[in-house]
Amino acid sequence: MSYLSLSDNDKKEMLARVGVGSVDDLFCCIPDSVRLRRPLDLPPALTEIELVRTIEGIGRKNAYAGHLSFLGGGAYEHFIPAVVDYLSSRGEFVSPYTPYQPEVSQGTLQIIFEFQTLVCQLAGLDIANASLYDGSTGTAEAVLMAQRVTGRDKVLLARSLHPQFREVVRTFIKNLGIEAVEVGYGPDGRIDPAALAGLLDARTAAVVHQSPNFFGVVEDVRALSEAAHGAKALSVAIVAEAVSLGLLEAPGRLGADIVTGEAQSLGVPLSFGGPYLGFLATKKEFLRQMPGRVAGQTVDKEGRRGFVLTLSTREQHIRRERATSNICTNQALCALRATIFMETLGKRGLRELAWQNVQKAAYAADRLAAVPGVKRRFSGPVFNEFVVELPKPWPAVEASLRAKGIIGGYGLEAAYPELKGAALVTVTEMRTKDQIDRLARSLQEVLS
Amino acid sequence: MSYLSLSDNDKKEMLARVGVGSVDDLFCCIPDSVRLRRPLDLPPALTEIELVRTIEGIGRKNAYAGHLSFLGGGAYEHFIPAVVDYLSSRGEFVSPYTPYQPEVSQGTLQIIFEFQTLVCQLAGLDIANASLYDGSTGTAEAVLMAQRVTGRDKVLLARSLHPQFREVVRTFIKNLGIEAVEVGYGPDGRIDPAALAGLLDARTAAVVHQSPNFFGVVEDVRALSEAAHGAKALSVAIVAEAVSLGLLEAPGRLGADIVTGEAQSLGVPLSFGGPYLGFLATKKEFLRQMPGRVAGQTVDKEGRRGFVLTLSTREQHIRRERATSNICTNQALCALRATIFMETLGKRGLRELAWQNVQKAAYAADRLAAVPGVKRRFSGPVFNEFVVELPKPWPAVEASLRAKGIIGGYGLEAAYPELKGAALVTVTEMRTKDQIDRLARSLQEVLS
Amino acid sequence: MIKEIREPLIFEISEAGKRAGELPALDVPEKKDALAGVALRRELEGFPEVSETEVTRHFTRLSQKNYCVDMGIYPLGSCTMKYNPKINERLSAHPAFAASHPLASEDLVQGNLEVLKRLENYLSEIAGMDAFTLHPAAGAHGELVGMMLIRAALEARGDARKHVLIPDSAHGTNPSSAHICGYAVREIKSNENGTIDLAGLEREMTDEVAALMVTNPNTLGVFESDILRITEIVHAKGGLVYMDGANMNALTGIVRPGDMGVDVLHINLHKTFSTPHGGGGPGSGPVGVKKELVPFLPVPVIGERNGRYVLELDRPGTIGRVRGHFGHFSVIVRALCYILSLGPRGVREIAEFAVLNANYIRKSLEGDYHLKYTTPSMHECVFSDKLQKEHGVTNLDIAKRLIDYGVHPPTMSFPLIVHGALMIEPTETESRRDLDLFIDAMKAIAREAKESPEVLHAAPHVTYVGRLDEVNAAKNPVLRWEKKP
Amino acid sequence: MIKEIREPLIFEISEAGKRAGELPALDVPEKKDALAGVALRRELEGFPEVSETEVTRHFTRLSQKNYCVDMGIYPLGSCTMKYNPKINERLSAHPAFAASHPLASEDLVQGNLEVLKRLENYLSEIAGMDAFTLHPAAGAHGELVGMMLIRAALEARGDARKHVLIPDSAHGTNPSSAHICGYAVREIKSNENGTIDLAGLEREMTDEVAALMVTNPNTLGVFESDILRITEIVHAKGGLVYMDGANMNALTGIVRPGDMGVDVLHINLHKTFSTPHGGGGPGSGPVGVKKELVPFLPVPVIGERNGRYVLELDRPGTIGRVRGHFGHFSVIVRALCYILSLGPRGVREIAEFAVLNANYIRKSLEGDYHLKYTTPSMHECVFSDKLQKEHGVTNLDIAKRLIDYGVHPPTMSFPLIVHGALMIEPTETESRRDLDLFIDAMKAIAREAKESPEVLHAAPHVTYVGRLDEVNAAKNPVLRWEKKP
Ligand SMILES: Cc1ncc(COP(=O)(O)O)c(C=O)c1O
Ligand SMILES: Cc1ncc(COP(=O)(O)O)c(C=O)c1O
Repeated sequence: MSYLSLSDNDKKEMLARVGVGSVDDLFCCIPDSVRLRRPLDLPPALTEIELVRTIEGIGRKNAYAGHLSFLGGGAYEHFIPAVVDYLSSRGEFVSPYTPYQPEVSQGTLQIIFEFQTLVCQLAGLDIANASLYDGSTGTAEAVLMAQRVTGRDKVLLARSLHPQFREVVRTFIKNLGIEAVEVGYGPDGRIDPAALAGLLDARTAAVVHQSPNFFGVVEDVRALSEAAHGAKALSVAIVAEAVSLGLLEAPGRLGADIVTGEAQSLGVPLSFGGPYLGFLATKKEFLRQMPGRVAGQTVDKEGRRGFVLTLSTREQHIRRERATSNICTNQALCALRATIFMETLGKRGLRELAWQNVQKAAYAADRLAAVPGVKRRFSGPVFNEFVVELPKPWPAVEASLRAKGIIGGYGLEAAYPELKGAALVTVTEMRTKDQIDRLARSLQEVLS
Repeated sequence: MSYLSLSDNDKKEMLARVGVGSVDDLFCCIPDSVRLRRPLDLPPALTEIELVRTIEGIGRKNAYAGHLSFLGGGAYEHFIPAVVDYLSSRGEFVSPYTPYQPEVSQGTLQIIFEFQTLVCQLAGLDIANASLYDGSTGTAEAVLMAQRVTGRDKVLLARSLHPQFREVVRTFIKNLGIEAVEVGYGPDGRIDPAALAGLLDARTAAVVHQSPNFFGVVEDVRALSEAAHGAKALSVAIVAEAVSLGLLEAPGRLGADIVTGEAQSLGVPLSFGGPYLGFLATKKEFLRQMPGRVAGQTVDKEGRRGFVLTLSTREQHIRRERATSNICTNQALCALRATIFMETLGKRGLRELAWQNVQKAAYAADRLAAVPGVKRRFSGPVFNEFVVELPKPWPAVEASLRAKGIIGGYGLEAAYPELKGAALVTVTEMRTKDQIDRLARSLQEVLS
Repeated sequence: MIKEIREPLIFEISEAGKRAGELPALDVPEKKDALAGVALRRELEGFPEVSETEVTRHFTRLSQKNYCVDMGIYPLGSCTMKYNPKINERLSAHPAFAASHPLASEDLVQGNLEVLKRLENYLSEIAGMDAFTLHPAAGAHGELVGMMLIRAALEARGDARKHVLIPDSAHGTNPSSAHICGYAVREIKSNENGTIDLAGLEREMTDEVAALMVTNPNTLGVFESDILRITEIVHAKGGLVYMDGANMNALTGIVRPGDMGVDVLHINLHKTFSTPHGGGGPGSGPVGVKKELVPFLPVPVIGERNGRYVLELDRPGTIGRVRGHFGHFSVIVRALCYILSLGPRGVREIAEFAVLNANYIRKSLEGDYHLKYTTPSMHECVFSDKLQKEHGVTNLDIAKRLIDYGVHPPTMSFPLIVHGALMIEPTETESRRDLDLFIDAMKAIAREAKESPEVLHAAPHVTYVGRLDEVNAAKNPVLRWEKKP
Repeated sequence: MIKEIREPLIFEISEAGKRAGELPALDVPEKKDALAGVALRRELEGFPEVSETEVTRHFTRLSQKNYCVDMGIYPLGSCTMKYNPKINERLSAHPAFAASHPLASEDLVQGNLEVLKRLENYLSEIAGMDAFTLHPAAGAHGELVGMMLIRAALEARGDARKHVLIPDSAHGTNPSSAHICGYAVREIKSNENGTIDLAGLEREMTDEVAALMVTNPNTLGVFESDILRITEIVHAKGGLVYMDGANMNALTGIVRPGDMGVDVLHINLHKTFSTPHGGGGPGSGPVGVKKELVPFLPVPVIGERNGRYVLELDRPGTIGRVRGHFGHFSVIVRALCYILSLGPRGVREIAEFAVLNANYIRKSLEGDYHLKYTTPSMHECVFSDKLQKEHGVTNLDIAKRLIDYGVHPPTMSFPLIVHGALMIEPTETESRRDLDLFIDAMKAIAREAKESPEVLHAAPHVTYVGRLDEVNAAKNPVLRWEKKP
């Protein structure tokens, strides 16, 4: 299948105008010694009919589809209204570039402006950017930002922070002389306040905490922020399940200086982990240190309101190595999906969505805890996921559940050796009571 | 799920402006005795999540999906490029009304104009309308048109014409004093010329023939048209498989006065029989007698080219009972799909598509004829379907094939008692050699 | 986005050798002589040759030259241009339905048959009829089928009859459909309320008359308050009552035609039940009947036999087949989705707020535009250009000027009993803001009509093309592109 | 469609009590105290309340305020705005992929892993590298990951080094990425051909220098003909060569960076491999490496063990995780579809016709616009506004005026070595007609610059808004809507 739009005649006439005899002559400036003189070793071209057969064939190799899944841990199966898919698939949104020419990009620009507003409202902070790659890189950007703001070179990472987020932070700071120290959790699954107090010092740039944390437990963001501020460090609140912000108090209102994380939950498909949607909000005073693009409101000569990308002096195409971040292309189309999603559910819808997640998880937690041998690992309040401890090793339990067509949860041992035999069970609004009961029944069968 | 856009406050203020106390007061003019004073007996409202579960649940009750199908007979499984689905699903095409306001409907109008042009090119005639409901009603409209043109009251219908088309014609003419007489077919599956000659007379308004006919056999349209013209009757050519026009000579070039039929093949999904796409083309001289809407080219005051619905004096909203047809809403969106489809495949693509259908069917015919006990019923040349005769009753054979996951064809006995044990087997470009071989193998197993 | 951009015809950008939509290489041995002796064409003369890029741009740009419901209020009277829910588009295109073949045997398509049966049942409940057929492809087709049913019923009584009565306010398809059913049409005049004149009806309603075709609410948006008396008169003379249900949007859940003495009616799924108009179809015009007419329904009829759905073809009384297969199935799926989404209360709210919105507009514009009939309005109201005519401004000028204000014009072509009609139907899905947008535009235009009529004559000013020469289009019809010689 | 229509912010049309996207009633017993003691918000202050009709109209109208590839030529230099095939959109959204969870165990997602592995292999063949990682989320992320790999490799040699050399023509992300990787950036000047000055390079290339970041073809669209000598110089001093592959569209199937001595490079799937830009992402910036750097690749690495795909996490040398999960999977599916569709010949034709189209434009405009560097162009050409400046017309004026002609402006923000740059990249999917449309517009503007410069200063004239006050936007930033007090 070819996507060229030139006829043979076009090619002939164009070569003539360019003044070369053949297409090959156009590449004269490439040293002959390295020219590739053989066809690339790729499969033969496919027509659309064949491509569909091939790709759908590969898709059928994903056994996942057939299963009832209780996976979460930073990627959530939530309801996506049909309007989100329809509107976000319009060519006018899919096929333009970054809106560098505002007069022909007002659609994209206004949407970014609405997205920034919605993120500020969720975060309870003054300003937000147009998006970052995802929650993990967003966390890393927040750490670098905290260093720029405070001039300090040590960050405290909650051990209850998403393991992948912690790994990515370490990868980013490795070459920058920033030290990362982990803060443990207590029996309630929350950050251990004593441990935190012990680690905070004059070198600490930020306390990085996540709520709901990786165990699904809601942290006491106010207390954590106060502790951080007590040491003149920033309180960096990570949100890996953005739906929770429909119900939980805005972290900014609880003292967080930077709120960043993953907004996949807001209308972005699971899609095996990407593309997702990083976001970052902070206080006005940190504007010049904020990474990533922002859209701002302005007017044209006739005073008509319009929107533009602004404050680009923070960015690499002007600041080059002194930019606040190297990010250029971000997640515009995912931010569009989230904007449509949030505006569709709206004020009451998003709150109700969050509440239903809490309720389904609470019901599931009670049902599972009632299964002989199953224990809740942590006592803290949870949003839409919780950790269970099992009498048998998780891999065995997981396999037996799988045999019943159920993916029961995510084993924690790999990321938390100290949590051997524990698993994270996630229950969103998409799981029905029947499905939850089926999980409980199956687990009971598996364990007895 | 509600699609209203009024807030409670809106409703209050609007009622106040209207000057009524309650919504109920708006219906004062309805006799109280007949007002419905109970809720309608309908299932409780579903949210989008529930609706998806319900409808997909109903969909799963269609066992059809799992099968390898060789069905055709006027409805064909053809390749539909993704551009057709994407472009035809744009709200600007899906959600407007008939283009009665040309200045804000140039998109739809230009597309109708392009569609009319493409239909004329396929049919080999001067003019075409914007569409009719489907092939069956199109055939009926052609019969009524032939009566208006010739002032005669008898039509000859080929027995090889789609049985449903024949039935619909009879339903339409029943009350109009038009007589329909059937013309039989010969051993080659084509209209029997002698029989035709015998039935043609001064009362005959039209000879209605289909090519490829319901047996998949290509008729000799030139001979049929000459015969019709010999009796000053019109030659009405029906096309139930529009893809065939990519290869077969245009009926208009072979003498047909009216070419009408079903264009589902051109980018319209099978969708259990509808909506499909009727089309009708004819000669300039019959313009005033042509049923259905037409778009025409004109200019605005600045001389800019534009398109409008025209010649509406033929239509009911002006002519009322003397209109050439009562059709108002037609198949605009299906015509759009067909237009995108034809322009995507283009000159060479549509011809190649037709040729591949011929080849796959030819291969299948040979493979099946090689199965012991299986005979080709007709000797005439076929396009993409053919009739086989089996040693066992079709229902039994069909059932056994079904058990192997194959829908082997369409039994003809119901429509053609004289073709007991015969079935119509359709093979489009979507069937691979492997699938055809599988059919042959399975049939052999079933019959041995 | 850019007014100046003009989009050529695809034929004008075609270039030999370009293509999209390629096919796989033939995987069976090629039989060159497969069609020996058959007349083949040398080539598809005039067919375009373009790339997929060009196809996508062509239709994307063309789409941007349309106004549509997805852009704003579309108060086209009698057309019920309500919002078309996106989820219904997705579900109707689900492969389980979209890929299923109409000739597949019953047991392979039980889901499809359930869809049909469910909608038949729900429509029967909503319209108060005993049965429905979903075969008709659109409203006009429904009218024709309905009249065929009436004729069949009367013939069965041995009393075919010759005439059909139709009010002068009726839509053009009514007389046309009656005519194609072999009936002679007698028009009955409306009274000063715009409704059927009872005296006139009694006079006209002879035993030669097969049926009355009534639209209720009628095309003025006025409910025929005498409907019970009307149906009584017709029945007394042995006639049957056909109701054009195009305006059902005013009645859902409030009153049922079947309870008013209607014997046969059609409903437009593409109006009342939110299936998209698609720029002129496909629609769907299901027909509902009372018991007496059930035997005559078109085949196939969906039956139920011990828990499974079956296709009944052998029905002696049937008028026969009226269209291939089972009607506009994917449209039917959408309508089913809509009813299931709304539920009993939601279906009632259709009528409640369609009528509230229409009356809100009527009340807001009363001072500014002339209202020939002051009878209460249901789901639409019909103003005229009488006041503006004094300044030489016609309903056409008003309509075209509305385009400049970014809203779609009302219906002008009928009802014929109102000269210079402006027939306004907002539907229930409009927001207050969109209603006010329209109202403010109409008020502004009323002012402009007095102060600067020339602006109106020259309207629209903001579109890709100005007013087009329709007279010339009809006088010298150019109905297709042709290669310049 | 209508220039005048202005679209409010969603917050400005919100009305208490409206809603769309309703949820099913809770089907589990409600536990009111489930979050007892947790700080909850009273309400989502400021969040909008609108109906689905309003959402659909809001975004439909907003979409119509964008220009896009689906509308016409988009010759934005360095961005490779080619056509995005529709089938790839559909297949990447297929539930088998779109609904699969990233934490599902390997055996449940073998199809997904095959997608990743296949693309890694195909990219390795196309770029001539030994391995690829698909983790990077975009080009800049790829640069960072690439530099991390280089640093890790050098540290493993026990020789971390301090500096990175970057030509002055490079894209801003290059120095920024090197900086975030902990390197000090040294800029090297371009010579009169716009390419790397060998003498300068030899001088700068000390054993303190970790790497050279070269873009080839560079941002002038000029191929670094000395590339073999360049990589030799860097290698001789123990440094590594990083190539910014943003301009790979000029090379596919013609020459492979790996064969030119490049050690590490990134490719933009959202440029060379036709995945849509989405108004600014998501993109994907896979990184290719030579054997020496394979041990350091980010985890997880997709391995193959007896016929099945596995995730390798335990790799001692790895730089670690650079992003959650497996990169931008749905973007990766699209790129795979594209390569499978094109095949060996098609992939080569990308470069062939991207370069032909660019040279066609260059040749056509040479007389009209100034070309600072006359070195042969590959896939793009960079003119400047030098000739127009004489009439007081800048590249900004030219860009804005192009909008009036219905085409998208070229890139102006870089390369910084050309003042008033007009960086034009048509890509291979453009038709002759679209190329000529752009060329004719540029020529017309060159004339206007002489005859009526004021028209250019005031451009654009056809858009919803005119030139916007960017200075004020930055001086008094308004970055969010706020309720009027
Ligand atoms: C009152 C009335 N009756 C009948 C019809 C015809 O319906 P359709 O266009 O679906 O054939 C219409 C269409 O506008 C109408 O308004
Ligand atoms: C030459 C060059 N390098 C790097 C980049 C950055 O790529 P991305 O925007 O995907 O991060 C760009 C983007 O335009 C570019 O043109």
